[in-house]
Amino acid sequence: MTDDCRGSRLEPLTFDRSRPGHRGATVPTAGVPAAPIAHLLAGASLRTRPPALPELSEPEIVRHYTRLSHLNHSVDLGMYPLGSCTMKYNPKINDEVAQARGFTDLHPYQTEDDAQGTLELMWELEQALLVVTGMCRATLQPAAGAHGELVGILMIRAFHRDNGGASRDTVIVPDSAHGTNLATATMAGYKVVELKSSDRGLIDLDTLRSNLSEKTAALMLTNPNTLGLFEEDILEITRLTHEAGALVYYDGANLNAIMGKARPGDMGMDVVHMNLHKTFSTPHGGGGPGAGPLAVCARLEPYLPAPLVSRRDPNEAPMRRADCREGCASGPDDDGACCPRFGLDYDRPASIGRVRGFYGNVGVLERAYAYILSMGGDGLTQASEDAVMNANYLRTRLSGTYDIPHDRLCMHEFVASASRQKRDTGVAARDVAKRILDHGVHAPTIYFPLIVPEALMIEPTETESLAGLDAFVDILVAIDREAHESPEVVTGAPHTTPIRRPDETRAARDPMLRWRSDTG
Amino acid sequence: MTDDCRGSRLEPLTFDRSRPGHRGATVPTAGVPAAPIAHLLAGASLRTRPPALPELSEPEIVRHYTRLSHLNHSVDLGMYPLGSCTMKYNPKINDEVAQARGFTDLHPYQTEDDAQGTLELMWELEQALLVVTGMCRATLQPAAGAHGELVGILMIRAFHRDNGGASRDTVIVPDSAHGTNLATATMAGYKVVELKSSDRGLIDLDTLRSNLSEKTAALMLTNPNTLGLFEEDILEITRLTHEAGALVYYDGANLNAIMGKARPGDMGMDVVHMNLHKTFSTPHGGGGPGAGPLAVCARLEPYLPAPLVSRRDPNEAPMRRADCREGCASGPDDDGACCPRFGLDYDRPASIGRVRGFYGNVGVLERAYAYILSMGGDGLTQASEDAVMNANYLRTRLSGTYDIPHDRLCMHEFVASASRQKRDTGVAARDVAKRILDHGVHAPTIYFPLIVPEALMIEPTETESLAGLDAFVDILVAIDREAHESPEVVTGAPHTTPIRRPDETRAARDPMLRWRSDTG
Amino acid sequence: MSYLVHTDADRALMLRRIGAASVDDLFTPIPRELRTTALDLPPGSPESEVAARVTSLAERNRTWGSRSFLGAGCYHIYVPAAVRSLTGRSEFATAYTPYQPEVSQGTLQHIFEFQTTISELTELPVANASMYDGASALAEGAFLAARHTSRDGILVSAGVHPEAREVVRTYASGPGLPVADLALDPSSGRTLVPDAARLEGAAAVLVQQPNFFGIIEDLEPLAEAAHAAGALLVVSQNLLAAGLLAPPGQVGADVAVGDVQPFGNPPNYGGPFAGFMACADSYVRQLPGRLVGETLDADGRRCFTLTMQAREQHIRRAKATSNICSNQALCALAATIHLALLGPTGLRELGATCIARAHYLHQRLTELPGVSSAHDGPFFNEFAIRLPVDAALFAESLRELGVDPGVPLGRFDPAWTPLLLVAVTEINSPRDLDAYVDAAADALAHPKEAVHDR
Amino acid sequence: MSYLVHTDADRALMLRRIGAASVDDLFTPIPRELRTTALDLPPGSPESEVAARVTSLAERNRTWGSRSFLGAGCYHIYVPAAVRSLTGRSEFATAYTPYQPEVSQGTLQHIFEFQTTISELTELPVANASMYDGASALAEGAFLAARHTSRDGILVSAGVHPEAREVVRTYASGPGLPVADLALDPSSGRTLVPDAARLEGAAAVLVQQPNFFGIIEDLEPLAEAAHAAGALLVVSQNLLAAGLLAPPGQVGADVAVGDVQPFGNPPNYGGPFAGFMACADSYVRQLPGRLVGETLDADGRRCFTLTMQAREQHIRRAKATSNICSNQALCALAATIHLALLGPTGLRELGATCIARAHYLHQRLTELPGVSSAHDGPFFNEFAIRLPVDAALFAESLRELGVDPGVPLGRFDPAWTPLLLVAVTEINSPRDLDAYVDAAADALAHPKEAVHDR
Ligand SMILES: Cc1ncc(COP(=O)(O)O)c(C=O)c1O
Ligand SMILES: Cc1ncc(COP(=O)(O)O)c(C=O)c1O
Repeated sequence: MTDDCRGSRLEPLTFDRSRPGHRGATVPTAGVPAAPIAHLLAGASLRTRPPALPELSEPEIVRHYTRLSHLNHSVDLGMYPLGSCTMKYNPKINDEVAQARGFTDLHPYQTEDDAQGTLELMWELEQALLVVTGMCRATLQPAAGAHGELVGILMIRAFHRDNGGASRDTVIVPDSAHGTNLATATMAGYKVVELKSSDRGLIDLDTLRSNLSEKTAALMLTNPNTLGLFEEDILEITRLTHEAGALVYYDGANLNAIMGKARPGDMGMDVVHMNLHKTFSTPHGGGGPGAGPLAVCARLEPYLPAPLVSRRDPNEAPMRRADCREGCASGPDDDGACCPRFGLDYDRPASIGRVRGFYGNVGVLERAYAYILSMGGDGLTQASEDAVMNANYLRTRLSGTYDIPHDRLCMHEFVASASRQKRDTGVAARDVAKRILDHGVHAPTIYFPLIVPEALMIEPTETESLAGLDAFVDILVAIDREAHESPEVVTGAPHTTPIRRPDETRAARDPMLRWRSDTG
Repeated sequence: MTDDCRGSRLEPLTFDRSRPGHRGATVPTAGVPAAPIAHLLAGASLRTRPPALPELSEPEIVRHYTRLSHLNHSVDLGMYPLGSCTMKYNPKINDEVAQARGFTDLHPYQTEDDAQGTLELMWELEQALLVVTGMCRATLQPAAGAHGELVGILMIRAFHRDNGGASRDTVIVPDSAHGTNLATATMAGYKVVELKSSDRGLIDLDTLRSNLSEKTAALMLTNPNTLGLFEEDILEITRLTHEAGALVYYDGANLNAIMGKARPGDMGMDVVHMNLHKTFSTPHGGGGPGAGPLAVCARLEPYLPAPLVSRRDPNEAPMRRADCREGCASGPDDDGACCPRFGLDYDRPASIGRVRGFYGNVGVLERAYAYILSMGGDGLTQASEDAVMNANYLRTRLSGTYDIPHDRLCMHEFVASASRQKRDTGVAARDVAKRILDHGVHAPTIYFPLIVPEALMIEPTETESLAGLDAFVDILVAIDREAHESPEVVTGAPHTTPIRRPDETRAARDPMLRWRSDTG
Repeated sequence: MSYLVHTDADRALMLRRIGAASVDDLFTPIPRELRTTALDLPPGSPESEVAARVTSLAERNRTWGSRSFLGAGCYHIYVPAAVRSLTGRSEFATAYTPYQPEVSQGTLQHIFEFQTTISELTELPVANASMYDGASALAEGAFLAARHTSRDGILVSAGVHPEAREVVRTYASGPGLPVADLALDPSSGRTLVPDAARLEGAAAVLVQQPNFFGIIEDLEPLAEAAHAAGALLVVSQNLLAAGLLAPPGQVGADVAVGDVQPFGNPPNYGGPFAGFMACADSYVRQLPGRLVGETLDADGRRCFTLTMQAREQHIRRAKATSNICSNQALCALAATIHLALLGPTGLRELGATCIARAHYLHQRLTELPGVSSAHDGPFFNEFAIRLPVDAALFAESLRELGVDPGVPLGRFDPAWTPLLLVAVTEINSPRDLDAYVDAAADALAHPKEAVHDR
Repeated sequence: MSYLVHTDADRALMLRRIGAASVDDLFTPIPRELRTTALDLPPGSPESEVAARVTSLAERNRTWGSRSFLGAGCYHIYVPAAVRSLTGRSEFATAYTPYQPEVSQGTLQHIFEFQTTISELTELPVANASMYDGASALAEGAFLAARHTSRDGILVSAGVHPEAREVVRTYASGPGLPVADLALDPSSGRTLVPDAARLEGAAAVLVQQPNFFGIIEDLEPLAEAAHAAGALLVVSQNLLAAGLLAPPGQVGADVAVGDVQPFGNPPNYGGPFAGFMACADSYVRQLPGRLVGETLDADGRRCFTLTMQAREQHIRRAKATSNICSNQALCALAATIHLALLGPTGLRELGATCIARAHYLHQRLTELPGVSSAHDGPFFNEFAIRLPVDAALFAESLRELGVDPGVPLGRFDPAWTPLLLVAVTEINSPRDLDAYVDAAADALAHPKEAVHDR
């Protein structure tokens, strides 16, 4: 019997299925008197060969992508404890309200009068993010976390240029840092120095001190760090860095741990990005779109990319609410008794300039805004509490079975290790991860952070129920047992997924990066 | 290795997962001064025990139903050649436009002025259905085909009552008829006589003649009939029936075969229902909602359930378009140059009365309307042509492998038989059906119509591509081969579906029709 | 025509394989004199134009949001987005009735959950997979009683929705079951308990809870009287009240029916919704419609399947308990999900908010000069007020002030012309209630002359 | 707070198992002086209130439907419902970057299809999985050229969208790449081919096709000049024209970038869309961002996986080709599906309708007194007209007449104050075009005084 749950679930490419002459959508004909195209385009080079787009009917296309969707794991199908990624539940109402015609049809070059609804939303979202981070002003332009990082580091560069620090050429990052931090620094023209973490998995003050110099432009860190540990010396870290004339960049990927509990602004951060697609529940879409708003302290505010969203009272005087440690503004004004008017402020002479077209991933901002309204201040605080509790619960329950290099109170995530399994049974972190997939649960992040061997970085998020957490523990315990009793089951995993392990070497050796008619 | 693609895909009931105190949606609090509930409900008996609804968070509920959805086959996942069910592609735009707030928020007791958009849509839909069927007037009330049947037969009863036929107590149906036809007749207080089909799978005129009498109230039939064969003597059939003083009811389940090709009105039908969830592409929803509009000839029009949707010119004179063999109205009027006004006409003294609350499954009507606009007259005609071509293509290609009792030109479907396989290999129609499921394709309708042993009733619909049809042929041919080479593979099928065959006997013997806490 | 999948080349190839010279050849079984060549309908349109046309019709409708106080069997209740998102999944929406259980566990299981939900809310042990709507379910309930008792008399309370009463009569006209009304107590608005003579030969007593006028019936004495006479009590239950009011099963009803509409299904000009039917164990074999049961598969896994099909038309044909085939599965799913999201606590809280707001509005309205309560029985979220003017005129005035104040009952019975039926739900905020009262005070101070529309 | 999943009882149990006395205990790693206890934000709201609030904001926006003629890098094109339905499937929407290919074939395969689609439309052999948007993709294209050529000069045509030019400058400010402009021929509106001196030391020449003013560039001479000087030609391509115009790869471009926006992604006030980048084979190792490749799984089945990750930040860290991590996968999927629905024929037809209507409108407008064409080069669906008045004033007048006539270019450069950039697509029906012309004639006959808004 050759039956196989997998094979029948796989799907050819649209290009494989394409058959000449078929089509999906129909398009209105011109309906106006017009010369032939060749005449209208006289003087332009024309395409000589039609593009080989798929030729398929709408029913076939719908079936194709519906079937493809069944090959994915997703938050809506099961737990997704991918460390550093905050795969929390993405509320359906957020997607729904973002589909309103008034949002989707709005063209970015319509007048500000036409766009008051969206501008108000963006302004309010900015305010809420400032409250959460304790910063002074924010740009909503960046499309993702790494994009925010680039903006932040470019602003730091501009700040140093204007403040006698043009010769500062180095950015310091802990060795536990996410790859984007280092890549960002390079992309912004900086050298990168990695700080070795302490035995406790934290920044070592002495190491930091010895690396800080008049060459240091910035320290980039995330807190809690990628081990899920809060940098307990954070105030000393930012003090030392500032003392050295450098600024501190806060990678807000882990903000989900501390909402209502602590504010990057209070820690002394100069620049903070947030990942709305993590902390603020917008769907990650299999790799975006996200949004990486960037909030800054007062002295960096002039450098923010233009335009910013501004609020004016009816007499057109600019107004602003802030909540920043430096008291950069007069504090909250009362809420719109007099019909405030929102606008785009382009008049920012020190701005580093824009980092994308238009104003940001507005559709993502809408979702995050709805999320904040739903949760409220209490809800966000509770979310962080539950996220931290869930991580500690898993850590506690797994600590007998897996090595946990820093087995003390963690924040929203923690890093376990499969080194014991590796040593005793040959089963590596990758194998554990693959075997988890067989249980309808996504794997943790593996082999990151780099400083933990055989790392399994686990972030359950607050939207995982106790029953879900217990089931996850059972899975991991069972895999450990399997590793000892029948390791080949684990090293051969996954067994029930649509495909088995792909041959990565083959993929990289002779890359096939697009369909070709002969490889169908 | 105990891995199993099935087990991990199954899902407990919400009730199994329920844990006290959990909840999904939150509800606004009253926000008005109010006495305690017990006081406000003084004099009413109160519930003594809270209902055991599931207690789960929104993320858990979303995950539950998303996972459940993965246990279903559907048109969007693969071919669904369920004979008599017309499982064609359900266009996405239809679902989308039906979600417009202007439709969904409209309360049925708002004024007609408020409801002009929906009323116009209903009126135009009725007109289009009259064009397709060649009838005179239609009600949109019935919620499904069988509901339409009941309305039609009750109208026939009312007609006979008013025309000296009160003693007519019998409805005649062919032995190939769908069960609803017989059940409807009984429900409407009639006796049922079944007509034996001819060797050619059609109504035999002599048999019909010998069954028609002064007791006959109606003949119910579908054309093409459930064998997918067009009743070639249809004009003689209706003539004879009318001659006997009886009326003819047309079950429009098979209308998908003949749009633009022939009209029930021209065949002499008195009453015709349509299944919008078949012919007009509205999603069947796993068992509804459908819509079963019922169209009638002029002499039955007075009996239609009230209210009907009416169109008035601006001076409030009723207007109507019709296109009926009896010339019951003055023909098409020009299209709304003068802002017609649409209303609900309750003033129908001979009406049999309403058969449901409000006016119909309006959300379904909206989708069917959008479909008709998309397809247009040409498109609907082409749909029938392609449906008939697809069925004949499959019939031709399968006829070497399976018995096809009436192997001549069929309409939109045909009935094959597994009797040869049954006889030679022990593999029955049910086994073939189950084995088809292993290939990601739904089974045909089986063991219906009753007059074909081991029936496999196959309706590909027009939205199945040539590649899909060829794949289906390959599957059926392969199953025949398996039946001969390794019949246990077929009789043991399905092998790759979420569950294997359920124990129906056990289900019926001691029915468990709801969750109980002890059976979790 | 973007849903057609063949090219002309495909068609030519297929015809060749079929052995037909042309498409027309395929239609030769249709007698020549019947054959038509085209449909007198406009040509097809690109999707963008269809979307524009249908959307413009939707926009031609006027809706009132939280300023609508219309109910009368169809309520504005906020439906969570998760309901739309999940019921919109094509695996649910584009499946047929679950005839092949191996590839239909999604549908079968959610129907089983629906049956359980309805069973819990009615407190009756068995519920079916859904009916067309509440009104037709009531008629089917009467038929069930007639079959079970082998009697034919149907007594319908005047507190049952007038449209449902009409549907019962229409259905009854087939087999010729005599239908008679049971009067209401004019002051309380509750159904008067019929005496034994009235009940003689009755198969069923049909009542609605809360009744059409919003009044909470006292079901126990009705159940006792019906049972004493050998009749069944069939209750049409508004599920919105199910978290707080005694369920039919708790007070002696034999059958409960109703419409799930308040849950998961927006008004949509009256449909699609889903009817339900639940009953005591002894009537199971008489239930119309589909039933899903739990069983085990060949490997011993729990699973679900259509069961007891010997009641149904496709097996029993002329002897089926009903002709119903397709029901309203997707609407039932919407209700199941909405009720699961609410859970027992949410359902109770929703009821509590509706009650408190309704009573607040009732109090404020009946304080206005000339306005009185139509009945003094207890009510839930809906009540009738008696106005000093034609209620339709009053409504017209309030609509000009931005409030759609309720259903003028004169549309059902001329005797009810001064009555307005007002429904309040959680979507009507306290601000909306106050706006209503203000507008009403204004309108009563400046009465109108003529009705423009019903 | 309906997205929180624990009861207080759960929390108590979990804390007990953790060994913590209270939730506060869990936060002891945070220095006491940093600890806050609450957020100064309003309390949470039930979903119904959130929906009402956000929807009211959407309704506060004004949109123009088919009477909008705004383009300038963001186009109103009808997106078929199937695109929304399919991209809305939670398996796509709620998945992360496909790090585990065994449970991510859905995402991996649609990215592979996207890469193929972009490769076909650009006629370059390799395309990546998407970039943030067209403007940042252009900047990344410049960086790629700088890395490949080990040079630093970036020449940007003045025909590139002003915002994209600004983004290139912002990005270039980090590594300090010098950026200079290439002028346009004032009459044709095409980029003047730079001479060898100008090109000396240049890593890249950046142009846009059709350019910001809608003019179709002549790319071949630019490619030749760039190549002769050892620079790469990076073309920012509007895919709307891709069915008809010579693709970058056909005319010598080394890198093509752009934004998929016209396909699958409505304007949405400027995002989210998706940038794309395609290049000739020789630059693959320099490509930023994710790449999906085809391979076989352990059982020999064709499958897809992220590949060539040694270019990326998570492997190469400080030495990566870019810092990009999350891109715009779901927006890219929307484009892939929309383009699959159109197919080559639909894409061509869409372009043809856009061209014909744009040229019709151009003709009619430039016949009006005082209105002239800003350039005489060939254009596709977008063109700039020179008005006898401030274009912003003109737009203001037309808006009062129900037409949003285009983007007044003074917002980008005071020198462009009389210019209006007009985009025409298939959503602007012939009736809309005529309405525009009528309104324009009217407005020009009665000019306005002051600008109210930019
Ligand atoms: C710690 C950290 N920093 C930065 C990023 C980059 O964020 P994005 O993918 O939104 O660019 C991530 C994402 O995984 C992260 O985990
Ligand atoms: C021939 C025929 N008649 C009637 C019906 C009943 O239609 P419905 O399920 O809409 O009530 C069907 C449905 O399968 C059918 O095939």
